[in-house]
Amino acid sequence: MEVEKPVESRCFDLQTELDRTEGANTEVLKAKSIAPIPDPDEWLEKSLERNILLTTVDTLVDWARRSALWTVICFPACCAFEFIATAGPRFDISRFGMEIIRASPRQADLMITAGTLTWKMAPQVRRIYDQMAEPKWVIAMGACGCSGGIFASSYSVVPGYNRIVPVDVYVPGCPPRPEALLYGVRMLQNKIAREHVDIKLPFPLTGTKKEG
Amino acid sequence: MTVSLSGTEVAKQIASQFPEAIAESSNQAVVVKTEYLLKVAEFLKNSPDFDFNYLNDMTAADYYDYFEVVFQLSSLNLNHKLMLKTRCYERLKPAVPSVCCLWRGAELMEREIYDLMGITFTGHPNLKRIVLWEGFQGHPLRKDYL
Amino acid sequence: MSSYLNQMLLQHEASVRVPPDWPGGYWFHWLFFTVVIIAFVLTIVMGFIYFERRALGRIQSRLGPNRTGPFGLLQPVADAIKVLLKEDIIPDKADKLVHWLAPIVAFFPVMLIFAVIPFQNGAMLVDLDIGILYIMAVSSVSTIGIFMAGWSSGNKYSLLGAMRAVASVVSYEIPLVLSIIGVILLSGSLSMNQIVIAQNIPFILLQPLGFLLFFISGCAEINRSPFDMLEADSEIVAGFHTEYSGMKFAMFYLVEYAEALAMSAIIATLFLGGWRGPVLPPWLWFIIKIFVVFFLMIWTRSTLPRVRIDQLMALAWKGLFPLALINLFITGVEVLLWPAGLPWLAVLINIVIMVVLLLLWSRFFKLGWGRVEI
Amino acid sequence: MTIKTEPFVINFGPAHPSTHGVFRMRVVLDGEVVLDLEPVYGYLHRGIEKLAEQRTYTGIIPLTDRLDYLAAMSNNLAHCIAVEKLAGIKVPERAEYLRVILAELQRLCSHLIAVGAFLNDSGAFMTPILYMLREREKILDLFEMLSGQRLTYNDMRPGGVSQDAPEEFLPALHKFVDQMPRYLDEYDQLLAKNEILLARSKGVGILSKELAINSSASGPVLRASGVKWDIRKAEPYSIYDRFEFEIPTGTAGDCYDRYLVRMLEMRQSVRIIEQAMKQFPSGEYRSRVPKLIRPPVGEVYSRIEAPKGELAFYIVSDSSIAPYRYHIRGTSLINLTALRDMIVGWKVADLIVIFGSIDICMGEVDR
Repeated sequence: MEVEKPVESRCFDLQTELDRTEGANTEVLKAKSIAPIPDPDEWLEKSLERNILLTTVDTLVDWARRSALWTVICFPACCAFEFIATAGPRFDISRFGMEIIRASPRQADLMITAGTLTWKMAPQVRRIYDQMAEPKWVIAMGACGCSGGIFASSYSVVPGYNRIVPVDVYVPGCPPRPEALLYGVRMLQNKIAREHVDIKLPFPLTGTKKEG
Repeated sequence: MTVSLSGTEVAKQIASQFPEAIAESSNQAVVVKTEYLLKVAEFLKNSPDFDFNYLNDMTAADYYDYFEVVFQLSSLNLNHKLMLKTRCYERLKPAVPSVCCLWRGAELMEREIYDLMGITFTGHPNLKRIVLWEGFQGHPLRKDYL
Repeated sequence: MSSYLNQMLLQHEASVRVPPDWPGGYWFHWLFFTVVIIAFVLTIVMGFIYFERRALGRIQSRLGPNRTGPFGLLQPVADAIKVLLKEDIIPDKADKLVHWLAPIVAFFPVMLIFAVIPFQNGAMLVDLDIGILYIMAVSSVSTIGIFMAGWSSGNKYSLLGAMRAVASVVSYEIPLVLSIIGVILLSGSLSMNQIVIAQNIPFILLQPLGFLLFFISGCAEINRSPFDMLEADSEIVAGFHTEYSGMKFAMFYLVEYAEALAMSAIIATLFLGGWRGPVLPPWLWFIIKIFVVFFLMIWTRSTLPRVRIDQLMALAWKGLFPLALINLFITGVEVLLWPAGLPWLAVLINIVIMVVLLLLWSRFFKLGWGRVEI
Repeated sequence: MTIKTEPFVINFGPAHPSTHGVFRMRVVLDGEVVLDLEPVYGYLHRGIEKLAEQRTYTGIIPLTDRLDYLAAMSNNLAHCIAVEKLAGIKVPERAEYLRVILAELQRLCSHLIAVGAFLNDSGAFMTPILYMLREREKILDLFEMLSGQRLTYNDMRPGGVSQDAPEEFLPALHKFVDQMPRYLDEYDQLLAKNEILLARSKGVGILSKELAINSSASGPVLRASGVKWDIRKAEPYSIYDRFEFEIPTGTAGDCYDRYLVRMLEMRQSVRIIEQAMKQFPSGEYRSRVPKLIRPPVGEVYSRIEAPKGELAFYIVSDSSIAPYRYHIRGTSLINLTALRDMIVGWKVADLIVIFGSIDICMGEVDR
């Protein structure tokens, strides 16, 4: 029996430097993420300042933002299939205008973190989050996303996405049912509906200056 | 129905070829010495009586005194199977010859054992960490990893 | 020399036939139609987005957006507002100027196409004598914008997408033009308006093969599925606009649908009798026909897998190009036989010829099957 | 004139739309042609083998659910069979039939996703997978009747199943089994003979018979290469020797064969379920098993035919309540051994199709 020889010409070094760099990145991130990042509500106003929008049409903007939440692809594990089921015919997330799943994080608004996050994956998730354009939201889906779930005690699992990225809505369950995810999305929509843009002007509008 | 070959029977046949190769044999498994592993494996694969052309699985277990590398071999043509083992008594730098040259399926299994159990496979074409990142301290599946 | 130029300009003025009943003359006409075209494109593109998402939803046995506004009609509006208000990111490694310029370069030519599309008898920005030639000239310029986007983003996926776009557009230009020539032969004019007037029998019946070739190569030209190589979601993430966000991404999104609209409008004009039709007002007929053609595109998109880049080329050069030549030859013979205009008998003949040719080609020409074409 | 070109390295994954989770490939491209490829694993390594060493034999079942999360029932079955072999537990008749029905339903479920994802990767925009999700939901309803869960069932126990089938289960199953062949016909009508699909997948990514055996491929991947090897026939576990079914095999070992084998296997699964329903006995659904199982000292290697291939557990017991060593043969991981040989020389678009046709599940690749 003749067995085909494996393709010989290898373009990669077998002991790549790249692996070590990436491993080092992981270690750095692991050392940094000791405490959870607090809920974005606490510093949301500050982040919105970056978005220059001198207008009083909060209602319109919030309406638009909450009715067109495009999801980025970040589906590490089991919950992904509950997300896909949510996108499927029975639960049909497309009713909310969310069936557009952007592969490019630049064009997405919402990260539904479906599944267990490992330390090896953590830098990549952080990168996806950083690449997303403001305003952006995160739903931590599943027990693993909230706290690490049944894998929390493992040596390679991040106990909850909030160590890596700020999370807006937590949807528990292992995995959460599609109804639960839809409820989470509704919660997020309610949260967006409450948002308003405050612009700190460099000068007071009325001449009076309040003291104390 | 797959016949599970008796370890002692197989051990006799192996011993007729390589008299010193067998370390131990029971009904379930054959334990060969590490230095004879490649020869025995080649014999098992190529001899028409055994024809073990398929490596089902390969794993390792930590027994404090030694590491045991376990091969599950089977023959798709003759439909029988065998559990082959080898023991590695070195704890600091355990090394076992790689069987990649015989069964390519061993490639990823050996990498996994190297990563999680810390056993080096000499002769493996691309032995590096597979599931954990470079720079991870220790080998998690060892019993002394906390 | 200058007198020659003057003469040319005068000729050009004469060729631009302003409808006599329009008040205010040329400038008012120009202003009016510019506004109309921009409004038309923007609204129909929104309609397209809504229509595509709903139609895709129905085809995929789900509902599609229905929560935003009545029947979800405001969904594209919400999308538009949201996308426009998103942060605009320019990557560090991008070629800033080109990155900024690309959406504009891609967007402009698409709008230019609509200058010669008749919405009604004579209702168009300019009734150019060489209308269809002008469209062919202008339509492929937006590829440059796409290539600029892919090149300047500094992203390898973008570059791959842009390369694919250029390759496909360059090779599909030829069957596209060749399949139009049949129409030109039948109508005897290059002017879009005259082509519509000449269609006593819609040209889809007289030119069934031409229609098919034009539809396929048109889909490839504007990169609709199954030829959506340049932003193949499952392969190269988002293709050339991977690094675009906010307003610029909205421009590309607009270009994608405006191109589809332009192609639908051209097909409706050339093959489906444009604004002609009984009972309903002509402009409504025109829009209905546009949506019918666009529905065909949605249908193919939701059903067919994507072809590979080399198979795409092979299809153009081995499949469509010879067929277009044969089609051209047959049409020429028919025009020679019946110089006064083709009778209904020609419809039957052409459909039979098309079926025979397609069967022959599907017999002898197969894509792929383990071969790499180039 | 020659144009100077140089290859460039591109990263597919770990968050890429069609790497089925978090798989990553470093690919060297010359234009569109793949020159070399290096898979990077481990983005979903959760340490299940280590966690299992700290849990009881029943407590491991939830962990096995999350291995190949598309086929949780099969994983449960494999684990339970291994523990039963180790501890010598007998399983009542009714439980065996229930297990077979569940395992075959799970195979349908997993293959639906596999085929749908493959077609989606080849570019049919979402439509096939959404149609297949529609039928998958019907299977999930049946599972929900039994276990109350949709994805991670935690339903089987050493010595039977956790709870008996409710009264409505059999009629519902009957209805589903009647419908399923019609749906399978519908999928065939949709794309099976489509010219573009044939062009994309026929002769692409060929895995030869010798290489398939040598690289320990299993399941549909092995069978598509023309090896008639199915553990349900070769080493019948549970009660598979009582049913009549065929092993569909391919000839060429290309992507289309892998797709076709899965489609045909689904029909065989329906056939098995039909037979099992006819013979379905009454009686106990679980034998009496102590809460904390303490198997005698020993080891067992027990394998079943999971949807993705040979799923096996190697358990070493030291007669305590937790296993001493718990090893999982990750089918998906081992099927990927020959990935490089299949892909090198093809184009980027083929890379995705070939990868999709292997059908992996990241939970099982990295464990």
